[in-house]
Parts: sequence; C-alpha cells; structure tokens
Amino acid sequence: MSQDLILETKNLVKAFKGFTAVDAVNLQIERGAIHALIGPNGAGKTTVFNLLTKYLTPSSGTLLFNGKDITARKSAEIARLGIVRSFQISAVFPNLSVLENVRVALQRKEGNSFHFWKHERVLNRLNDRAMQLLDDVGLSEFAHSKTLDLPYGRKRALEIATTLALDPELMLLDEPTQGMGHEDVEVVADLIKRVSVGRTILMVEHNLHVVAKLADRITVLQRGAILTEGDYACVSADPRVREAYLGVADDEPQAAAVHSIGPDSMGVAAGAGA
Amino acid sequence: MKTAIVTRSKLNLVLLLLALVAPFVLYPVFLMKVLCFALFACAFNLLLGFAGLLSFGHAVFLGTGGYVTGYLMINTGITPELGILAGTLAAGLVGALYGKLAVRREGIYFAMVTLALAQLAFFFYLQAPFTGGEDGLQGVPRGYLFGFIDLSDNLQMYFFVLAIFLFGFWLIQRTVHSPFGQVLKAIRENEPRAISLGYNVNDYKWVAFVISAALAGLAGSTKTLVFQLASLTDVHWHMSGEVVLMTLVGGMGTLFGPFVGAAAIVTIQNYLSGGELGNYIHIIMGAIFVICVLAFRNGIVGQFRKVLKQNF
Amino acid sequence: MSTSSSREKIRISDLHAFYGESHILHGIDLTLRQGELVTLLGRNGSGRSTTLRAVMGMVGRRSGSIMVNGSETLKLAPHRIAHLGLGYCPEERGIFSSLNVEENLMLPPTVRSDGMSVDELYEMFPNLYERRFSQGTRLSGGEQQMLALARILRTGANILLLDEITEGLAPVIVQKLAQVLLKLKQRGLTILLVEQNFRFAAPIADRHYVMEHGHIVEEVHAHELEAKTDLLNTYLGV
Amino acid sequence: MATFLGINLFGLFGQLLVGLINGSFYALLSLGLAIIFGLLKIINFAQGAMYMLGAFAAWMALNYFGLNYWLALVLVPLAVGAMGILMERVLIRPIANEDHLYSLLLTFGVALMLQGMFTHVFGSSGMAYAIPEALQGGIKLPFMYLPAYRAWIVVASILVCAATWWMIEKTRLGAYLRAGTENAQLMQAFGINVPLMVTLTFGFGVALAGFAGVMAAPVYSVSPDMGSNLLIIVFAIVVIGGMGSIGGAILTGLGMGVVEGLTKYFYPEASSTVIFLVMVIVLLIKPAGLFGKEA
Amino acid sequence: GPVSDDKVKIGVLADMGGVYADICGPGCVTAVEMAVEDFGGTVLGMPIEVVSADDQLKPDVGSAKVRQWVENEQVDAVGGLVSSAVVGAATKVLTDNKKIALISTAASNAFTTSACSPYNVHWTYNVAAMANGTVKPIVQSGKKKWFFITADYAFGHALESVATEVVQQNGGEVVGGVRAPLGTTDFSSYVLQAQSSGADVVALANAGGDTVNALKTAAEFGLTQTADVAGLLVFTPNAQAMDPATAGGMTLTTGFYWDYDDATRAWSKRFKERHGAIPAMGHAGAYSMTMHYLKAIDAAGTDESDAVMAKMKEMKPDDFFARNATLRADGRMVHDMYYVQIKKPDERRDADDIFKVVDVIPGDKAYAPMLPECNFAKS
Ligand SMILES: Nc1ncnc2c1ncn2[C@@H]1O[C@H](COP(=O)(O)OP(=O)(O)OP(=O)(O)O)[C@@H](O)[C@H]1O
Ligand SMILES: Nc1ncnc2c1ncn2[C@@H]1O[C@H](COP(=O)(O)OP(=O)(O)OP(=O)(O)O)[C@@H](O)[C@H]1O
Ligand SMILES: [Mg+2]
Ligand SMILES: [Mg+2]
Repeated sequence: MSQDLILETKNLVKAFKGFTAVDAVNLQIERGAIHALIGPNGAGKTTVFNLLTKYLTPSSGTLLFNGKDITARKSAEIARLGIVRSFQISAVFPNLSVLENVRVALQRKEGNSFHFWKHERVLNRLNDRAMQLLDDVGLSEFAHSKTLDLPYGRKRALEIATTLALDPELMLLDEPTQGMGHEDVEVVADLIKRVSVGRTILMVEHNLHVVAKLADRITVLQRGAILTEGDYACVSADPRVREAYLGVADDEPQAAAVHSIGPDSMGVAAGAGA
Repeated sequence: MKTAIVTRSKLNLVLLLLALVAPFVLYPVFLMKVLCFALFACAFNLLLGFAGLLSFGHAVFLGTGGYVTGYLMINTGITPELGILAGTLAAGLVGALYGKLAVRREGIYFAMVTLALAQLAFFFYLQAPFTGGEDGLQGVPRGYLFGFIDLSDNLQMYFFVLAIFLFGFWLIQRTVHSPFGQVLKAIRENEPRAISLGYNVNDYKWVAFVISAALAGLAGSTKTLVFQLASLTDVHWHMSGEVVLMTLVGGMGTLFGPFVGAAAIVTIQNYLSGGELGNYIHIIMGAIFVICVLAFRNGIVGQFRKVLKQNF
Repeated sequence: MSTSSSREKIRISDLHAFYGESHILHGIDLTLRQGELVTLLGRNGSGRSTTLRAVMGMVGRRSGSIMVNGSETLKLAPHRIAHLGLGYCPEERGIFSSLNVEENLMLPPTVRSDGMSVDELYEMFPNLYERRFSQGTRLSGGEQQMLALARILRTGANILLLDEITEGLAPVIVQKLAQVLLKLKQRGLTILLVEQNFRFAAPIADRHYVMEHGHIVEEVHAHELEAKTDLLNTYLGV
Repeated sequence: MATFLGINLFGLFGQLLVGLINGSFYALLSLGLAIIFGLLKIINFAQGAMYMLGAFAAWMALNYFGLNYWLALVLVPLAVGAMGILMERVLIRPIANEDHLYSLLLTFGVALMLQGMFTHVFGSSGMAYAIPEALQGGIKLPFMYLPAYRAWIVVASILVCAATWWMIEKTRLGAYLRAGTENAQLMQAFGINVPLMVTLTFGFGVALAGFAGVMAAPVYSVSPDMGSNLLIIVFAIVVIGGMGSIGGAILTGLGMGVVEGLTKYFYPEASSTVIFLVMVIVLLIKPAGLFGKEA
Repeated sequence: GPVSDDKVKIGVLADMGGVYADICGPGCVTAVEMAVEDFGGTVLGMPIEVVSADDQLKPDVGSAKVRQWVENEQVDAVGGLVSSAVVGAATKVLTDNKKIALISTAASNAFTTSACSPYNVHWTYNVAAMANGTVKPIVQSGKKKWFFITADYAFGHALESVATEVVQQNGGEVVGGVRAPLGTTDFSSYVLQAQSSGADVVALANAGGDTVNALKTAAEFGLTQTADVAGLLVFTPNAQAMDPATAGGMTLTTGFYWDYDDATRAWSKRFKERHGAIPAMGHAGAYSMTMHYLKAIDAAGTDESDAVMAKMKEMKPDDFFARNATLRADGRMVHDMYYVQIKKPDERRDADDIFKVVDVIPGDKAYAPMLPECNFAKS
C-alpha cells in the first residue's frame, strides 16, 4: 500500500465497566483528506475522538501518528504534536479579546510561556499572524471586541481560528455545526472546506448535508465497530447503513412528506440538516 | 488610553512620594507591618486573583520564610539580605512541593488541600526542634545590611522594607502582565480549552504557586526582621484566613487591592488591640468577612473602580 | 368560559422577558390549543428557547401574561408550574451526572396519571435500556437527548415544551421521533416545539411561529407552507 | 499479658476500640460537612461552630431550663438546624449564584463571629457537662474498661450515619437532592421546590453538627474553640474520603479514627499530623479521594 | 521633673479574648486599675494612667504593641503578661528600652533564669513552684510511680522536666509518659496508656482546656479509681470548669486562693464586684505587683526604671497576696504558695467554693534558687 497515512489506529478498544464502547477499531486516515465519522447515537464516535486525543486511555490497541506510536502520550503532548480538537461545546476564552484568544494559541510555540519576568508586549509580534488568521475566518473586524459578546456562529469561527493557530496537521472536529441555524451551517461548512487545504480533518457530524458536501471519505461506526467505509455515494447506498443510521426513508409516508417540502438538495438525507 | 497611562504613572509617583515621607509622620514599625502584610496579600492575590486558585494555607509560606530567616540570623550571623534570600528560597521550595500536590485539584478542593497541607506544616513547626515551639524564635537580630547599614534603626529598616516591597510588587505586576500571565488568564477562563491548545495547565499553575509562595516567604522573612521574631501565629490557619480577608477587603484580582486591604486590616487590628474593643476582635473580623462577601465582593479598590467607571 | 377557550392550553400575551439587564423578549403573543403541535422557528439567538424558559419560570424577570389551562402563572412559584401539566425538555438536555440513567428517567415527579410507562419508553429507545445503570452524563450526546425526552414523557404532562430535541440525533432516530410526536398529538397532547430542523418540523406541525429579535414576526399555518416558502426563506435562510 | 512481636495486644485492642469511638465522631461530623458540600457545593466553615453551638445549647438547656441530656439530644439538633436554616436563608441564599469560594469565606466569617461571641459571653475556659445518669459506669472488657457513654456514642453515631446514607443514596428524596444541586432551575421546572429543599438540607447538615455537639458535651469540655481545630481534621477526612461522597465520608471518618488511635499508641507525637499525612498520600495516589469519582 | 512626661503610664498586655482571657485578660486590667485607685490615682503628684491591649496570644502582636507603647506612647511599665511566648517577646523589647516588665501570669521560669533581665519582675508563680508544690507531697506520701501526660510543646516539656526532677529527688520513679499534641480533645488513648503503665500517679503536665479534658477522660475511664491524678498547672477558672464529681480530691498548687483568710476574702470580694468572677492567682498578683511598683516609685522619688527596680527589690512586698515575700535580685518574687485540694460536690457551699487549702509552702521551698548569672544586684 502506498497510501500516505497520517493517523492509524490498530485494534483500538475502549471498555467501560461491563460495556465496550469502541471495539477493535482500525481506522486509517489519509493525509490531506476530510474524513467523516458517522454512525448511530452511542456508536462510539466521541469516544474514538477522546481516545485519539487521550482524554480517555485506550483499554488496548495502538495509535500511530505519522507512523509513530503515540499511545502513551498525554493529551497536552498530543496537542503539541499537531493533533488538535475542537469541542462540541463552544470553547473560547470569554473575557479575552478575540485577538488575544488567537494569540494565546500562537504563543505556545514561542517558548516564552513560562517567562513571568518579561513584559507581555513581547507578544505583540504575534499580532500580525493572529490578524491573518482572523481574516481567514472573517473575524478581523471583531479583533478587539470581547469574545463574550460574539454571536454563536462567530464564536465557532473563532474557535476554528484558534485551532488553526496551532497549525495542526490533524484537526478533529466533533459535530462542528451542532445547534446552528441554516446560515451558520453554511458558513462553517465553507470555512472547514477552506481551512482543509494543506491539512487533514477528521470530523463527527450528524448533518448529512455537511458530510456529503465535505467528506472525501466516510467511516460508519456501529456499536463500537466499523460497519463500512467509503465515499459518500458508496456509504449512503449501503443498506446496512440505511437501516442503522439513515433510516429507510422512502417507505414511510412521513418521511415522504419531508421530501415534498423545500429544496431537495440532499438526496437521502431525510430528516437531517436544515 | 494615553491619558489613562499618564494618570496611572502620576498616581504611582504620588504614592511613592507618600511612602517616602510616611515614616516621618507615622510610626515606622506600623508602616513596616503594613508593607509586609501588603506584600503577603499581593503574593496571595497573584494566585487567587490572577490564577483563580484560593489557597487557604498561605500562612505556611509566610511562616517558613520567617523561621528560616530567623534561625539563620540568630545562629549563623549572616547579613540580613542573605537571611531574607534564604527564607524566600525556602518558602519557594516548600511552595514547589505543596504546589505539586495542590494543583492536582481545583476550586474548593484546592482550598481544602492547601488548608490541610498547611496544618501539616503547622504541627511540624510546633514540634520541630529549631523553631522554639510556642515561644517562637525571639530576639532575632536585624543585623547590618550588606554588613554596614545598621537596621536596628527603625528608619533605615523602613527604607529597606520599602525597597523589598517595591521589588515584590513590581515582580507581581510584571508576572500578571507577562506572556506567562496571559496563559494563566487563559487557563482561568477556560481550562479544558487551554489543555486542548497544548498547555500543561498544571505546570503553569504550579509555577504561579511557587512564585506566590516565594513572595509570601519574602514577606515573612522581612516581617521576622522587623519584629525580630518568628512565631507560630505566622503559620496558623487564622493567618491564612487573614490574608484572604485582606485581599477580599481590598479587592481581589486588582493590583492595588491587597495593599489597601492589608493596610485596612492591619490598622483595624492595631486599633482594636489597643482598646476596650479587644474583646470583640474575632466578632469584628468575622463581621467584616460576612459584610464583604454579602455586600462588597469587589473590595475597596474594585468598588472604587466601578464608581469611577460609572461616573466618568 | 366558552368551550373554545377551555381547550386553549396556553395563551401568552405581551410577554417580556429579561436576563439581568438584557431585554430578550419584546412582547410575545401566542396561543396553543389542545392537541396542537406548534413550532417556534427562528435564527440562533432569536429568543425561542427563552420563550419556553419564560413559560417555565426560568428567566430572570417577566412581564405580561402567561395563562396555562386558563389560569395566570406569572406570579406562580417556578416549582408549581410543572404541576399544571407541563413538561419541559431543555436544549442543553440537563442530564444529571449524580444519577444513573434509570434514576434520571424516574426523576421528574409525575404530574398526571397517564404518562408513558418505563417499558414503553425503553422500547422506544433501546439504547437507554442497555445503558440504564450507567451514570447519566456518560451517555453519548444523542443518548442523552433521548433520555431528556423520555424523562418527561413519563410524567404524564399533557403540554410539552420541547427545545431542539432532534439535535445531535442520527437521522433514523429523528424519523422515529417524528412518529412519536404524531402519536402523542393523537393522544391529545399539546406540543410547543422549538426547532432548527425545519424538515423535521414542517410535516408534523399544525402551525409555525417565526421569531426574530425577541418578537414573533410571522404565523404560518401548515396549509400555507407552500405559499409562504419564500417568506420563510428570508426569515430562516432555508 | 498477651503480646505479639513485642506489642501489648490488649493495649492494642484498647486503642483500636478507642479509635473507633473517635472515628464515629469524625464520621458524624464529616457526614454533615459532606452532605452540605456534596449536595450544595458549600464548604461550611461554620460547621465547627455549629458543633460548638450544639454543645453549648445542651449546656444551656440543662443550666437555664433544666432540660436533661435526652431532651437536649432531640431538641438541640432541631434548634441548631433552625439556626442553620436561618443562616442559609439570610446569608447564603443571597450569594447562591456567586462563586462557591464566597460561601466558604462567608461561613468562615460566621464561624469567627460565633466563636468570638461565645468566648465573650462564656469565657474561654469551658463548661462542665455531666454524663447522663443512665450511661454512667461502664463495661469491663478483657482488655479495657469501656465507659458506657462511649459505647453509646458508637452505636448512636453509626445509626444516624447509616440512616442518613440510606436516605440520600437510596431514596427518591435523595435523588431529588442530588439532582437539585446539579441543576436547580431544571428541577424547579420539573415541579420540585428546590429552594426549600436546599434550605432543609443545609439545616439537616448543620443539625448533624449540633447532634455531634450534644454527644460531645459530656466527654469533652464545652468551650468556644472546641469546634475550630476539630473542623480542619474533619475537612481532611472529607478530602480523603472524596468530597461529595456521603458513604466515603462515613467510612473514612471511622477509618481515620482508628488510624489516629493506632498512631497515638505507637507514636503519639505524630497523632495530630497523621490524618494530614494520610491525606497527602491519598492525594498523590488518587486525587479524587478514596471514594470520590474522578472529576 | 522626676517623673518622665509628667505621668506614670502603665500598660496592661493581656489576652482579652483567647483561651487565657479568664486567667489574665480583662481581669488583669481591672486588678491594675484597682491598685492605681487604691494607691490614690497619683504618685509624686503626677497622674497614673493605665492603658491596655489585647495580645491575641500572638508574640508579634504583643511585642509590636509593647514597642509602640514604649517608643511612641511614653509607657513606663507593662503589666499583665500572660502567655510565655508573648511575654518572651515583650520582655525583650522592654529590656532593650529599659522599661519594666511586671509579669503576673506567665508560667515559664525563663524570665528569671535563661532569659533573665534587670527589668523583669516575675510575681505570681512559675513552673518550678508548681512542680515543687504539687509533686513533692505526693511522692512523699508514698506514691512513687509516676506517669506523665504532657502537652507537646515548650511549656509542657518544661513542666514535665521540672516535675520529673522533683519526682526523682524524692525517691520516686517515672514509669512512662505520653506527649499529647496541644489542644487534643480526646485523651482516651493517653488515659488507656497511663492505665496500663501501672502508675500510682498520673501527672498532667498541661494547662487550661487540655487539663480539663484529660481529667474528665481519666474519670470516665476509671483511672481516678486506680491512681491519683495530679494537675501541675490548674487555674481557678479551669477548676471551676471541671465537674466537681470527677475533679474532687485532686491536689494542686496555687499562688493565691481567694478564700484563704479575711484579707484575701476582703480583696476578692471587691474584685468580684467589679469583674464578675472570683480572682484567679494572676489577678491578685497583678494587683499586688502594681501596688509594689507604685510604692517603689514613691520611695525612689522618680519613675526612672533602674532606680525603681532597685527600690522594688529593696522593699519587702507585703500584702494579702505576698506573704513572707521577697523580690530577689533576679526579679523573682518569692512568696508562700498554697497546696490545695479540689472540693468534692458535697463539700461545696457554692460555685466559688472550690479549694481546700491543705498546706502552705514557704516560698524558698517552692521556688528554685537564684542562678548566679541572674544576680543583678552584684553588677
Ligand atoms: N465514560 C463512560 N462510561 C461508560 N460508558 C460510556 C462512557 N462514555 C461513553 N460511554 C458509552 O459508550 C457509548 C459510545 O458513546 P459515544 O459518546 O462515543 O457515542 P457517539 O457515537 O459519540 O454518539 P452520539 O452521536 O450520540 O454523540 C455510549 O453508549 C455511551 O453510553
Ligand atoms: N442566561 C442568559 N443570560 C443572558 N443572556 C442570555 C441568556 N440566555 C440567552 N441569552 C440571550 O438571549 C437571546 C435569546 O436566546 P435564546 O436562547 O432564547 O435563543 P434561541 O432562539 O433559542 O437560539 P439558539 O439557537 O441559540 O438556541 C440571545 O441573544 C442570548 O444571547
Ligand atoms: Mg458524540
Ligand atoms: Mg435555543
């Protein structure tokens, strides 16, 4: 195989007391791809994320990042290696300015974070880079406002900018559009597309519209195990996926009703998305 | 923005001038006491106000600095600046050890852990052979600064203490406004996010703890020289409570608050200890706590700022 | 009282609500009749959740009037409101970490006798049955959402206030939920639904209110949907 | 005398039993603290003062109103609980939504005030309170003389602790309590009168301290500072047990009593520090405490 | 003039709200004020002023206050002086400034031995007198095996070591001991250990609440039936706090008992009227010492410290408190001490009737001889 894998899990298992949430998962993420992880509720998607970032310790199995075994690393170390996740809940520093939010992330690489005797103005040299990142996500006009006051969608964008500041090789996004109105979903989806250039993204998402639009490759989890893998067309055509996850839409009058309303740009994505 | 900076530096200048003439007007020993406690409270506030960690055992560091300096001054005849340095280092070391344990927990848990660790230290100092037990270390010589400035003179001692205080205060405000301070602030705002950005938050809290402990030790060492004694009161949990009170009264999370709070509490104590009201000291201190928490959570400086902001 | 108003389960008039200093709702008027399923649509932050919370007495300050079953609730202590037959499913789910799944399910006191049985609920959400002894917050995001909904179906409440219940659920479950809501409606329950997911809400709702900046700006009946698609597009960006 | 490895076994048994007696005291006090903390997230620094208040109330009941020990055992916890309720309503309620550190500071202030007031009125030397008639004397065990009153302490405390544990962990009321502290607003929306529940819980936790105070009056001198030093030990016990764990507080209380008892036998100088040492070790190995859940 | 600043100012440093407040707190202030009034309110034609302060039992607070008094507020002598830790710190400041320390209630014997000073006057009692007074008669009565329950800090250790010496000098033997941390509430472990040691006498080398608690526990566990319990330092308020049924019969030594004779009763009655409770030994000592100080100023014709000290040591103290007394060159006031027994419930008239005086111990038998290096008369 000549694939260039950025991340690979081998027989990854996570057992909670009397319950195996992730069961021998072999995940292979190609460099440069947008890879989506989907599956029914409780399939183990968030748990896989937690294992990859070491918020949870695997019961067994190995994690390989760029071919190196990272199974024993701590979560902060993993972040420093270049695997950064965004949270389901909005994760910003509410009382810092928008610019400072990004700067805190940029600062880590400066190596002066323990320098308590230096004046903080040494950080000003990071401002340009920070502004550039804010520009990327369309937040430059808000640079000096307090983060607390930003609308929800913008906070999400800021969070992505902050994550980008770490220049991660691999970004993990857990339901990035959850709780968003239609417009924001579009904005964030575009944003993800844009920032995916030159890096790898692994995301969990229930909004199939977004998945269809973004994902190069999809892994479907069910009961902790991989059900199938492939691109969107291939996965959505799989009858097992339809039964376990998508629902057998066409046979039901209600779902049919769903189809009859609004612009139908989503194929089988009955009942999902906006 | 610009005018704010100007008025700020003007304010600093006025305060400095006041500090220089004060000992000619007020009783210098009283002023030195205020400065020592102010430094202690400022050091404490570095943790509480800027890292969001309430240490309920900060007296340990005050006391450790005091005991080490006192012991060395009595038994080795080193010069006072070295004695103070040693006390500060010792407090920093204890802080490093205690901090390692304490930063593993957060919030009220952190407070309880520091309190219990402090009790451990208290009993150690009570029983250790070199602390003089209940009597403490009495008759600590003030000695000659750099070998030739006689500190037994209250005025000279005062300026020495003032210099120490200014150094400590400068270091604290620098720490707050440093790259390190930025990270601390971020951690306080959203700890999980800071972790996910790759910061080992416990290490940062730990460094803040050590700085705070060392500076508290510096305050304790200095206080020992001023009063020429080191005693158990400095390591008792009441003292840990008092520094919280000072910070609360002055305004936590503000740079000047702890200073103002320390001055206020020391003055009140001084006043109470002299009169009929001595009987009521615990009741009054308790009442101040209650009133501050219920009505004045911003403290004197915080309240002052708020009023300024609203009116200008 | 006339029969039509006695079938009026909720009547909100000129409702204002505040969080501290900020004025969020600016005079809401809406009514819900028995057996109706009505949705509140709108963008993020338009005040839909706040409307539900205001009914439950969970906002800082309110003025105006909220009648439930014909009696005024504005002056009622918050814990009395539920006993009028209201069940509330919050958008943040509100699963309790100190209780296990079953304890969470059994937690809300029953307010009427004809709620769904635990067996029925487990049948509807098999995930919950499987995980019934694990800590509530250890459930996956979607499972928590199921639990939050199941919990109030048990209480027998006949007016349901549901806030974004499809959020984070797999499409297959979302479809099932649509059936469940229809079934509840047939049983005569009254439902006020806050939804982001218009495709879910549209086919099952009788009416829609559209909110913007704390006002209700439009009321759309199910049969008008086709006609008003453009209008909805501008309000919701659908 | 029976010895084993040079250790006087009878002496050891005696110390174990005495440790258990003290432990049941710790259990009672840490239970009250753990309830208030675990359910309300309030560190009640005034718990020690409430214990002191309980002992003084028993003393006052006897000396001013002629109410005997048994009546005091029932009435005093009620009275102290009522004090707690008042305190919760007047002082703690207004800051319920602030950082929990404030309630710690507030109760710290209340503790200082109460201690100061009692010192002012009753002096600091302490008051004597006799062991009730029915519990005087003792039982001769092979290895020691067990005063009847101490036996009573163990029995009564363990009963109270067990009943409380059962109520909180196993009943519906307990579930309301636990849930109500996590998300009070939502519980209200479910139809539960949370403020009332919080007040009553605080009152109950404080009443436990009052109860312990009455239990203590006949064996320890009734003095204003009786609670303040004990309190910190009890804090340590709650930390060791895992804050918020009701069962943990009880078991750790008993266990630490025994550990302390053994220390008093083998190396008395360390007896005041041993609990804090255990705490440090436990924190190193299990930061959440022996019975605590990882945060 | 002969009087500095045209007034004689006496500071009273005491514990106003802490654990020693009943022993020498507001009561010591009252006693000193009574002395000033009884003296006539003026000396050498100049007014006598009394100021007081709470040391909060903190050496730093106490010494700071004293420093302020003598450096800034023209105080000539400081009375009261309770906790040894505070007194140690305070006397250093006073000596540095050549002002007189009138120590009424501190226990340590250091102020006239290892930390002696030409400006220290130590009046009421000290640990040596307590140990000598209490231990000797018991050992001599044939109870030879001793066990110590000692408060684990400087004061307790000192008391234990002085007492141990007395036990051994009189042919007794120490069969064991435990060091109980200060402020221990539960003494049952220690009592069990004492019980199994087979001692005839269990000595309590502690003070205040510790003594009360230890005694209570000893009675509860039946120790009082098998052995004698001796309190080495018990003040009247502590004795009052003990249950007479358990404490009755215990013997101890005191520097003063209010109900000793008409003279003590007369003064104590006046004191109780003002203070609300019968005097502890430190209260009477503070009065007696202040009187002596004022008389010495009068006799010296000045309030200058060296002259006053010389006069105080030259004149023999003699009043209802100081019987057969001398103020030695080292500053130790040596006077009759009282070996008393706590009355049982049926022996008591009322709540104030607590001691039965068993024996009067002449001062030279009670106090240790003067150390040569503390003989300030020679220099
Ligand atoms: N800490 C834990 N202890 C016990 N069980 C857990 C824990 N965390 C997760 N689980 C269980 O593991 C399973 C997988 O959970 P996970 O959160 O990974 O699901 P998911 O695929 O992210 O689902 P969703 O789409 O609903 O978010 C669930 O059944 C959940 O109840
Ligand atoms: N606790 C609160 N304190 C202050 N403001 C709040 C609070 N909760 C919500 N708000 C504000 O009230 C407004 C309306 O919020 P609400 O949650 O009702 O919106 P929504 O329509 O439900 O949108 P969403 O899709 O975000 O749930 C928003 O501007 C929000 O910022
Ligand atoms: Mg998930
Ligand atoms: Mg909402």
